[in-house]
Amino acid sequence: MLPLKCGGRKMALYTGKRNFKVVGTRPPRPDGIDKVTGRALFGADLSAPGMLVGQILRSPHAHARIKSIDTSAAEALSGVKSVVTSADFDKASNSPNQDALDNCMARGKALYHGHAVAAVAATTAYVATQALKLIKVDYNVLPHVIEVEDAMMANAPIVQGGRRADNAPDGLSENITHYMSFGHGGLDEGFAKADKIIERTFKTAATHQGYIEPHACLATMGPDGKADLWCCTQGHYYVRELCADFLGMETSQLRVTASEIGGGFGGKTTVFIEPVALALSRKAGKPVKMVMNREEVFKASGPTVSSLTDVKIGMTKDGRITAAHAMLRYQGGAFPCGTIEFGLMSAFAAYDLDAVQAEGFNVMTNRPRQAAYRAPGAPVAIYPVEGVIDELCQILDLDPLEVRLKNAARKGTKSSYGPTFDDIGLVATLEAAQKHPHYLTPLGPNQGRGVSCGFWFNFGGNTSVSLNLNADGTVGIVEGNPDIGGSRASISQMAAEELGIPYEKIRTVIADTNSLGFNDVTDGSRVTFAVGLATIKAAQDAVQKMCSRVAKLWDIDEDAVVWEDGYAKPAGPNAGEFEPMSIAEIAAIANSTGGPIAGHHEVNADGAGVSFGVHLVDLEIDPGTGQTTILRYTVFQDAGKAVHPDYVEGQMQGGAVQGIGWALNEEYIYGPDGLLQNPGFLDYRIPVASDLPPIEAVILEIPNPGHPYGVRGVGETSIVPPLAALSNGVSRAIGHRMYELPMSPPKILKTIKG
Amino acid sequence: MVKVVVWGSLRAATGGAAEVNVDAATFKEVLTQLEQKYPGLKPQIDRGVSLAIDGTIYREAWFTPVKPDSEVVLMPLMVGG
Amino acid sequence: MRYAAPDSVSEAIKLLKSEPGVSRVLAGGSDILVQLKTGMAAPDLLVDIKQIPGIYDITQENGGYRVGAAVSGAALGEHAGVKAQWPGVIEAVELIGSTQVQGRATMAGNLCNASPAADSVPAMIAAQAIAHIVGPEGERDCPVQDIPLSPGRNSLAKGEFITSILLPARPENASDAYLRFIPRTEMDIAVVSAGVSLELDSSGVCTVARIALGAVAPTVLLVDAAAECLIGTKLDENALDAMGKACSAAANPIGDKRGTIEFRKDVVAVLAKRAAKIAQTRAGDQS
Amino acid sequence: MSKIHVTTTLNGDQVEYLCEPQETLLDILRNRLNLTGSKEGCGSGDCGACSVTLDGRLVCSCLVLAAEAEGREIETIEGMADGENLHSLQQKFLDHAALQCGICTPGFLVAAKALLEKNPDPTETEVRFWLAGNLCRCTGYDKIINAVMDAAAEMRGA
Repeated sequence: MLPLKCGGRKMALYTGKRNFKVVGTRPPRPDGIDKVTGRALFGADLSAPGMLVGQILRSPHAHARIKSIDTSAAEALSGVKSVVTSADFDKASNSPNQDALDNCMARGKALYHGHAVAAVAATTAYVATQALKLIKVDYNVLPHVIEVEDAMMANAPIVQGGRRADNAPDGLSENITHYMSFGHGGLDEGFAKADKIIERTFKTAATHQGYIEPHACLATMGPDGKADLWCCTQGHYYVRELCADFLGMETSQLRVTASEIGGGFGGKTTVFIEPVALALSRKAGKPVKMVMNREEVFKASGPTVSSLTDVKIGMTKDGRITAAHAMLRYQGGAFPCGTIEFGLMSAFAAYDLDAVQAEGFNVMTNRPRQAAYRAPGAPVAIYPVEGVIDELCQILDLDPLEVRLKNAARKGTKSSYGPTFDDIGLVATLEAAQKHPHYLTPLGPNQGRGVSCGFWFNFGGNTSVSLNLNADGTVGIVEGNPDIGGSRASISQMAAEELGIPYEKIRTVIADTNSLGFNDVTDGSRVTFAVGLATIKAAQDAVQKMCSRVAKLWDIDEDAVVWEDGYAKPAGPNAGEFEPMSIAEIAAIANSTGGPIAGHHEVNADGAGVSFGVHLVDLEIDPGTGQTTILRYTVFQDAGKAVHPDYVEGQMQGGAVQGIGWALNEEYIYGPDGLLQNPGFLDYRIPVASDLPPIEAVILEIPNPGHPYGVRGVGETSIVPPLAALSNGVSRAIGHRMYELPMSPPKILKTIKG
Repeated sequence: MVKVVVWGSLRAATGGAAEVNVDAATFKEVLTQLEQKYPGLKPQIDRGVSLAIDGTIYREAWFTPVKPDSEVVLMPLMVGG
Repeated sequence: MRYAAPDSVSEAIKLLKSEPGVSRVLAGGSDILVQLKTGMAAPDLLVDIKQIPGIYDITQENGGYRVGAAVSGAALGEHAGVKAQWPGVIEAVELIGSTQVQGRATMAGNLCNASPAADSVPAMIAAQAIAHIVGPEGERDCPVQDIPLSPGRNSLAKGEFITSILLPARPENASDAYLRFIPRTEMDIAVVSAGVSLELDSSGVCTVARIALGAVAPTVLLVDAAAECLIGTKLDENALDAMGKACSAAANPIGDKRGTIEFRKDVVAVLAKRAAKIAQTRAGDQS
Repeated sequence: MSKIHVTTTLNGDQVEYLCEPQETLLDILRNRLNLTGSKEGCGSGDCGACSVTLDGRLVCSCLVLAAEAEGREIETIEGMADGENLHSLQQKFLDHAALQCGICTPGFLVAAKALLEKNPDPTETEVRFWLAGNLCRCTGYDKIINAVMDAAAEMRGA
């Protein structure tokens, strides 16, 4: 590693190739043994003495005014200790928080099938279930609206009044909460230059993140207003903010501890049951545990937007895109939802375009409130764009990768959402795909090959890290982002790298909200980037302190001590002759040289660096049944520096399979009554092991200039390309284009039969 | 003066201009100036915005310097994911 | 709810008969436990029949096999004799649920649950399987197709339950096959299914055919018109096409979240033809 | 509602508990016996996170009544390692990074162990179909399959 100068350094951003010792290796994860032996404690795994069981009563209607709620019979039932409704919560301090609260507990109106209406805490689950049956809710059932195109119509049932976007066009429903557009250049001139222009309409269904662990929490609140909350979440600081707001508490009085988290994918970035458990606990004066069942998970948490999108693209005979336009319509459930912004900004991000516009609406419907899902908004925006490009390639008889390369965004491209790209990896991923044996393998009958690009922004954000030097020279790292896919390993690796000590000498833990400064939610593929960056800086802070102690010991200038491979050394011959001191030696005498040594860093990190991916799929369609068999799948992704390549590959593979599910079978199915028909794993069909071939992951390391090790977020981009890759593959296999997801067998068979 | 690019649907607030000039040397000054010169932008700025400065997206970094020749692009606040 | 695990048939019948409220029989539990959890079923008494002697047995009987009511799919699939004689029934039973569900689910339970999409039922009907029923009025044998009445309802009287199912003997040159369509490769309920049982003569001409279709009507359909298309043929393309058309014509499915009417009518023909070919090959391989 | 007394063998040890008729084996494992390694992902036998073996047969413990365990032998994830020595499958899951969040991991391990006891030399396709009742949403299954194949090879060699 490069020797670090210890005095007054500024954070160096990426400075070119370096020889990593720990970063880039594949050590075992620190939580591994606990997770293979069943010891790891997830949301539902903690219990407290005297604990009650909390359960929620949910709306049987898609849309209904709540005229009254009579909880007296439930309260009278033996074993029931508290009952709460929306009346038991404070008004939230701002509009987004109020939406989160109203989603946790309906206020005045039930806005979707499964919307929480009341909750009980009782001595056993059996009593709680009986108590729910005794709560009498008098509903006035209202007309409902489910599909985005219906909800936009002027005469549509109004989901929530007063939420209409200021700039929504006249003649459309009050359900429109956002209208936005992005882009540059003259579309008319652009389309005039095209040899071929096509415009197509695409539809996608709402999907669910499908984490295997249902939402779960254990809340304890005493009469003194102090509370503790244990829960599975991607962001316990945000849980604290929301719960404190809804319960009228000061933040310091609520300590939130994040359990091990059994998957989130964006769906555990807000609250559902946590404030309810706290309110029940406050009223009952006892700990309350709440665990959603799977039906509740589907009905009341998570889903993505569904969409209806028109895309128009003009292309020259040789494959240059001359102009591109998209009109996106998203519904994100019964509350305003900003996911449309990401969709609009990402739709054309992969391409270098002179004339481009993406405009779109978000519309409210009587569905559950949308929650983020891996690259929120991007998969359903990029799917239609990649579909139209692929269809143009077929019409113009052009190679789909060639065309994408010809139009690919690269360093210096003015992106479709505004900024000019720095170093990005799209061209590298496309070239890697072109050269890969997968792309050159011949196809058999009823088989098709699909290609798609994908993109995600990646976030940085607020991050705090403490790095504590122990007396034996080992290091404890305290960070505040729930580890959703191996981040404790990669954080430990980066600390080991920076300190120059073995990985095994470090243990990284996730702190509760009282034990460390604020951290943003684990989202936007930010953790390895931002927590990694803060960890490196915390390590540098500790190194500086260690060097300073050594300088005092040697009685030389602080600047004359350098840090190399875990040792403090004299900077050069002029600094004097001293035996290098190891971290363990420095730690052993820390109490005598000034006290404990710890490094810290707090930052709102920027410079995350965008990420691109290209997916290739070979598939075969059974012409008799319309069933799709995936034969081969390869993911190419620009990962920046891969800190722990196993987990980078895991993100690429896992995202790809979620995208495959989205493309083929997953969907929220509603009946004409507005009720969700498939709230379970049986009929919400996520991919199973036998549905899939091996997923090959090809990591390309195009360093992110904004991170000292060149790290980029890798978690989200991989869910984006499968939607179009599969759609394009199926379309090529059957000789007819598909314009709707999921491509369930009945739809494919119908398309085959014309 | 710094040139700031605003996205399509905000141009109603800038008299149709895709680019506006403000007298600013930092992230915060850009926003303050935008609000003052184009009050129609204030609701969006209050809801939250990011600024892409020379290709890097900054979410809330008030003191980030902006040079006269910087490429500055107004973007929605990047949250959730 | 009360739970009882009697150790004799007579005790089980007595419990079931004397229960004034709703009673249900528990074998593998893969349906009833889900129904309990969702509130779809709320019996007052659950009678676990798995302590009854012989209930786990598979025995040879007159050249066929008698399969106890508590024999799980996994256990049945391990029985080489049944598998050789009735490969279609075995493959149908093995398609019920996951490996985990296979550890518990039974043919008898699959039958009594009376779902039109039950995997083992078309294969059993094609196989002319006979259920052995015990009850307050004594014992009786009943063809399996007479047990499901409509989705979720069966013909067993109060106090009755199945103790075993007989898969009868087969002549030479006879075999069966079962295919179902699901959107994934596992873990789904059949969208459409077809069980085909064939007997061939020494020259390969079909002499007996039974074709049973699942998930295309309120109960499994045994389609004689389809079978007739195969009898007297060597299952040439024309015969298979005619059989497929007869299946589509007989199918009277609903459209729901699992599949459209059009899809079910189309695919049932495809599956019946494919299953018939497999059964033919298996029967031919025996000679 | 009177409780039922059950005596059973759990991970080799005799265990007694009282259960209510509607309680599942999973409820008892998690809430009464404090063995929270078996997870409840769906409660309907569709995810496999609660996999255990009952008299050697792989089952979903959410689809077994606690009362049914009388006189049976139950093995859970907690009984898989021999003291501080991990089972080959557990070690291979770590070596191959076959887990991300880890919630499905106990179920996969119990199911994979049952497979290798029945079939020590499965093909990749056999592994994929055997494990189709275990849902994983993080990994795309790739590394899980590799880990099981590698463990099978190691166990055959050992």
